[in-house]
Amino acid sequence: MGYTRARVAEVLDLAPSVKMYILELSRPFGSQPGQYVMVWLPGVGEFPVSVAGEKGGALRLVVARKGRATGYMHERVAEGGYVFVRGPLGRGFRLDARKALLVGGGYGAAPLLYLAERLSGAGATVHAVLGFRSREHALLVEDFRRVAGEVWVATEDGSEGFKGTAVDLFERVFPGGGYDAVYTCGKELMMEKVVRRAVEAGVRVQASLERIIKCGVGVCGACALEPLGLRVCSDGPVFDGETLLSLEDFGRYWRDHSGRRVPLPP
Amino acid sequence: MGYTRARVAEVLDLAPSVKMYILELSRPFGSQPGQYVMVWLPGVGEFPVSVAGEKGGALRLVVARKGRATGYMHERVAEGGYVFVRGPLGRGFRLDARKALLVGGGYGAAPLLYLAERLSGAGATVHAVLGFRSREHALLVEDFRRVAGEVWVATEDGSEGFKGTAVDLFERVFPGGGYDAVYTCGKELMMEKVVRRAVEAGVRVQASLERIIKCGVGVCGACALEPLGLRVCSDGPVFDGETLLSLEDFGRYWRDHSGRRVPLPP
Amino acid sequence: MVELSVEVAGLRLRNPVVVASGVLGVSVGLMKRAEDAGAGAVTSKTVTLNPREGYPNPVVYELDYGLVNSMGLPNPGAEEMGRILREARRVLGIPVIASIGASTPDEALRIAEALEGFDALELNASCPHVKGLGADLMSDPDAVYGIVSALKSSGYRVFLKLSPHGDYLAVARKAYSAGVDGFTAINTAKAMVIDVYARKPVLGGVVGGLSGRAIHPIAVRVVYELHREFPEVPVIGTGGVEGWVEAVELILAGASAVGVGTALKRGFEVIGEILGGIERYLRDEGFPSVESIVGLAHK
Amino acid sequence: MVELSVEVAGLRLRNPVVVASGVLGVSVGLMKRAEDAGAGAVTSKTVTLNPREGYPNPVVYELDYGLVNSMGLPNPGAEEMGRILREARRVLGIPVIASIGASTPDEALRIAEALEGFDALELNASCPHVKGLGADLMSDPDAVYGIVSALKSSGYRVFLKLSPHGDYLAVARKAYSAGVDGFTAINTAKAMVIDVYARKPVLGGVVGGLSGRAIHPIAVRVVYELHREFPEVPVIGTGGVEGWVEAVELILAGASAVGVGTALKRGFEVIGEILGGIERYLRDEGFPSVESIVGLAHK
Repeated sequence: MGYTRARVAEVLDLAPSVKMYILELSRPFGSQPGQYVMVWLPGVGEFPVSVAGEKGGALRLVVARKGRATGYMHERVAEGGYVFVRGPLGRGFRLDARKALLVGGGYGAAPLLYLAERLSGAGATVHAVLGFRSREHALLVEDFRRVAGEVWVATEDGSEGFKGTAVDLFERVFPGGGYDAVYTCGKELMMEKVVRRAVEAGVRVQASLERIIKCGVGVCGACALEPLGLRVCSDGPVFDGETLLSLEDFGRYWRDHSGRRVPLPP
Repeated sequence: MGYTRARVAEVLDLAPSVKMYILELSRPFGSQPGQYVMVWLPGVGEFPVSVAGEKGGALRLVVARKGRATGYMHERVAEGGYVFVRGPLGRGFRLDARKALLVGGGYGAAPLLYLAERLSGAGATVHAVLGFRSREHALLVEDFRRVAGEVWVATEDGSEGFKGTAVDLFERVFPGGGYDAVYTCGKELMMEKVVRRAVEAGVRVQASLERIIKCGVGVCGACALEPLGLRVCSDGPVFDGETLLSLEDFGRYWRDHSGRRVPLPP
Repeated sequence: MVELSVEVAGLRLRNPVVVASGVLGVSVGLMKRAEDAGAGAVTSKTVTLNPREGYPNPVVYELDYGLVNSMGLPNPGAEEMGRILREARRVLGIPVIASIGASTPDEALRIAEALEGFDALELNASCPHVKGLGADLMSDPDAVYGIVSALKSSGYRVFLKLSPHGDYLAVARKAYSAGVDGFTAINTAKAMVIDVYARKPVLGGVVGGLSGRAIHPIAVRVVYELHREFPEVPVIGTGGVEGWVEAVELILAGASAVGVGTALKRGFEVIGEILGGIERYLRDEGFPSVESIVGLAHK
Repeated sequence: MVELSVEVAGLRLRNPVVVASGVLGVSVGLMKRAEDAGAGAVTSKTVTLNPREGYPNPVVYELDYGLVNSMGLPNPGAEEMGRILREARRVLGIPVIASIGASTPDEALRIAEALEGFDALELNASCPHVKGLGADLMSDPDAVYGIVSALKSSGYRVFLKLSPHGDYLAVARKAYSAGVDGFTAINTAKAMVIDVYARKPVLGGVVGGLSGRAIHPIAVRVVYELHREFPEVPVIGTGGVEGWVEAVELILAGASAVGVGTALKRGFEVIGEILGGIERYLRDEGFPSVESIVGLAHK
C-alpha cells in the first residue's frame, strides 16, 4: 500500500495550533470513524492523524501542531498544496449504539465528529460533551450541533459553556442519561476517568488512544501496550473499556521513540 | 507457477521407445489440444511433452525416448511413481473446423488424438492420416478409430495399411476431400510438405512444431524462429500455414542448446 | 503423531517457528501473544548498549510482495532491555533469544552482561558499524570473529544473523572458527522506495531493508549454502516465510528452525497456520519429525 | 509534447526503454519485434568467446512476483554472434548493445573484435569467472578494471552491468577510473527454489538469479547509490520494471534509461504500456522530457 497524493482543498483555523485540512482524494479511502491515516510530507516527516470525516472524495483531518512535521504542515502546506496519505489504518469505533454519549477533549473532538455523523446517520441519538481550555480553544462545536441532539461545552476558565473539565461535565450528564454507549477521545487522563465511570455503570465504552506510531501496520512493536501486547496502531487505536482497564499502561505509561515506557505526560 | 506432483496411474507401451503415461492431477490443467507441459524428474531433468489428452483429473502424455531425461522416465518411472508437471504452456490448435483432416507422423499422432476427440466432440467430421515406419511402430490407431470417421494408416515398409509415407497418403486423400482444415504434427519435413500443399489448395492448415524448449514461458529466446522472432514455446507450438511458410526456419533450421541455428536433422 | 519439537544449538524448542527480531519490539506483552499463538521461541528487537530512537518516519513501506523498513534499530538500550527480558523470561515458557548489535567485543560483552535474561544471543551483523565508517559487520569478518570469540569465552550461546550482502560465507567461516553455535539467515536486503509523485525517497532512513515474500528465494539460497558448508551448525532460516510451504522449503534447505517476521503483519494466527501446515506435510509425506527433513534437499 | 528521447553515453535513443540482456536470446527476429513494439534499444544475450550450452532444464521457475532463472549463459559464441549482430544492425534502426562475458582483457577484446556489429558493449560482471574459482567479476574489482581499460583503449563504448552482490560500489569505482561509459544495474539476485514435494532444488543450475518485481526495490537502491557517487555517469536502471511506475522510479533515482526483461513474459506490448505511462506522467506532472527528471529524487 503506497501513498495517495492528495490536494489540499481547504485549510481552516480551528483554534490556536489546530487546523483542519480538507483533502481531495483520487480514490475513496472508505475510512471508518476511529481509524487514522499517516500523513507524509516528503523530505519532512510523517505523522498519524485520526480521520475527522470522509465524504465523497474529501478527507477531513484535524492536525494539532506538536512537532517538526505538524509544524511544517501548519506553516507551509496551504490550499492548493499537496500531502501524501496512507491508510486508512487501525480499527475504529463500533457503530452499534442506540443512544450514545461522546466525550471529547481538545482536538480529540475530531474523530468523534466523524463518529457523530455516522451514528446519527444510522438513526442513533447522539449527545456530546466537549471540553476545551477556553473559548479560544473550542473547536468543531458548530459542526457537532449540526449532527448531535445535545452538545454541551465545558471550558476550564468558564469562557464558554460550563466552567470545568469535560470530565466534570460528563459526570453531570452521564448518570440517568440512559446511554447505551460512551465514546471518548482526548487526553488519556481524561479518558481514563470517563472509561472507569462508564464501566462502573455497566455502560459500554470505547476510547481512542494516542501513542508514537512508527510502522502503522503492527510489525514494529513501537506502540505496544502492556501487559497484553496490544498495538495501538493496528489492534487499536480504539479499545473497549474493559480491555483498557486491564492494561497497566492506560492512563499511566506510554513509550518514547526508543520504546522505553515512560510516565504519561500530563 | 510451480510444479504439480502427479502420480503415474498407468504406463502403456505404444511402440518401441514410445510410452504413454496417464497421470493423476490434483487439479485440472484445463489444457487445450496442441498445448504442452514440461515434465520434471527431480535430479534428472525436464522436457516438454504435448498433451495427448486431459479428462477429469487425468492427463495423458506420450513420451518418446530421446535423451537422458526421457530415457530415465522410460526406465525408472513406473505405475505408482511420481513426476512433476508445469503447464499447460503455449498456444494450441484452433478448434473451429467443420471437416478436418489430421496428418500425424510417429508420436506426432499424440496431440492430434486429443484434437480429434475435441473436434469430434464439437460435431466436426474428423479424418486422420497416420504414418509410421512399420506396423511395429504404429501407435494410437485404435484410439483414433474410436473418434474419427476415417483413419488411414501408412507404413514405410507396407507392413500395415498403405505402403509409403504419411505425405504420400495425404496426397491421395486430401484432394477432393472437401476439408476446411488440415492439422499436422510429426517430422518437420513431413509437415512442411503437408502445409505447403494445403496452403496451395487454399485450405487452412496448422502445424505443431518441436524445438529445444528451455524456459517455456517466452523469456529466453532459445526456441525463436527467424525472421519473425516467433517463440515456439509461447507464440506456438502451433502455427498456421501462412506464417510457417513465411519463416526461413520452417523445414530447414532449428537451434541447438547454444542457440545456434543448424540444419534440421532429417 | 509427528514430532514438531527441534533442538537448535542445545536449545529444545517445542516447534521450529521462531519469531524473528524486530516485530515484537520491546514488549513482553507481544512476546506473550507470540507464545500464546504457538511460537517455539521469540527473538527480541536488537539491543544496543545505549538507547536509540531510530530513524524518523516514514519507517516502513508496504509492497504487495514484501515490506521495506528503515526502523533504524530503535531500542531503549541494554540496561532497560535487561529489565524487559528478565520480565519476559518470568512470564514466558519458551526460549527468549536476545538480538544484540555491537561493533566491538567489549561492547557486546557489556550488552550481554546487562541483559542477563535470555537463552541465546543473536549477533545482528547488519548493525551499523562504527569502525567501518558506517558499514556493517558483514564487511568485516575479523570484527565478527572478535565479537563471537569474546561472547563464546564468556559462555554464551551465540547465533550470528547474516545479511545476504557482502561475503556472508567468509563471515560465517570466521564465526565458525570462533565457535559460533548457529546462524540466523537472512537479514533484510538493502532496498529503497521512491514515490514517483513526491519524487523523493520515502523512508526517513533513505535506504531500508526488504523483507517478506520477495526475499524468500534469496534466503533459501543462503541457508542452502550455509548448510552445505557447515552441516553441523544449526541455522534459523528467516526470510519470506509467509506460510508452511516457505517454512518447509527453508528446512529442506538446511534450516533447523524458521524465523517469522513480516508475515505477522497478517496477525499472530499466521504462526498456527504455519505449524499446522508443517504438521500436515510431515504426516502426509510420511516423515516422523521436523528434524527428519532438515537439509533433505542436499541428499 | 514531451520529449522521450534520451542520450546515454553518447548514444541517442528514441526513448529510454532498453530491452535487457537475455530475453531476446540470439534471435534477430525477436530483436525486431522489440523494435516494432517501441523499444529504444536492445541488448543481446551475453556472448562468450566459445559457445555455451547453458545449464540443463529446468532453467526457470515462475513466482507470483518474479522469476528465478539458471539459464547458464547459453550462446553460440563470439564468431556466430558476430554474424547475428551484424544482421541485427542491418535490420534494426535502434541501437544494439552487445552483452559480453569475459574473464580477462584479452578474452574481452577477442569477443569484441569478433562481434563487430554493435553500438555499445555491456560487460556482464556476473559472468562465471575462472580466475576466481568460479566466482564472478563482482568479487574482483581489479579484473573489471583491466577489462574495461582494455576495451576503452580500443575505442569501444562500454557499459558495466553490476549485480547487487559483493561490493558493487568498489567495482563501480574501478570501472569509473578505467573510463567506463555507463553502468547497467542491476543483474539478478542469487536465489534458489526447492520444491517441497520433490525435496530437491528445482533449477538444473541449482542456484539461479531472481528477477522481476521482487528485486525492484533493490535495483532502486543500487541505481540511487550509483547516481549519487557518479552523477555524470549514465545508468541503465534494470530490475523489476513491470510498468511505468517502476520505470519512473528508477529514472528519478538516477537512471538515464531503463532495462526491461522479465516483464516481457507478458508480451512485447509491455514496452508500449511503459512508454505510454512515462509520457502521461511527464505531461501530467509538467515535465518537458525524460532527461529533465533523471535523478530528481536526489534534489
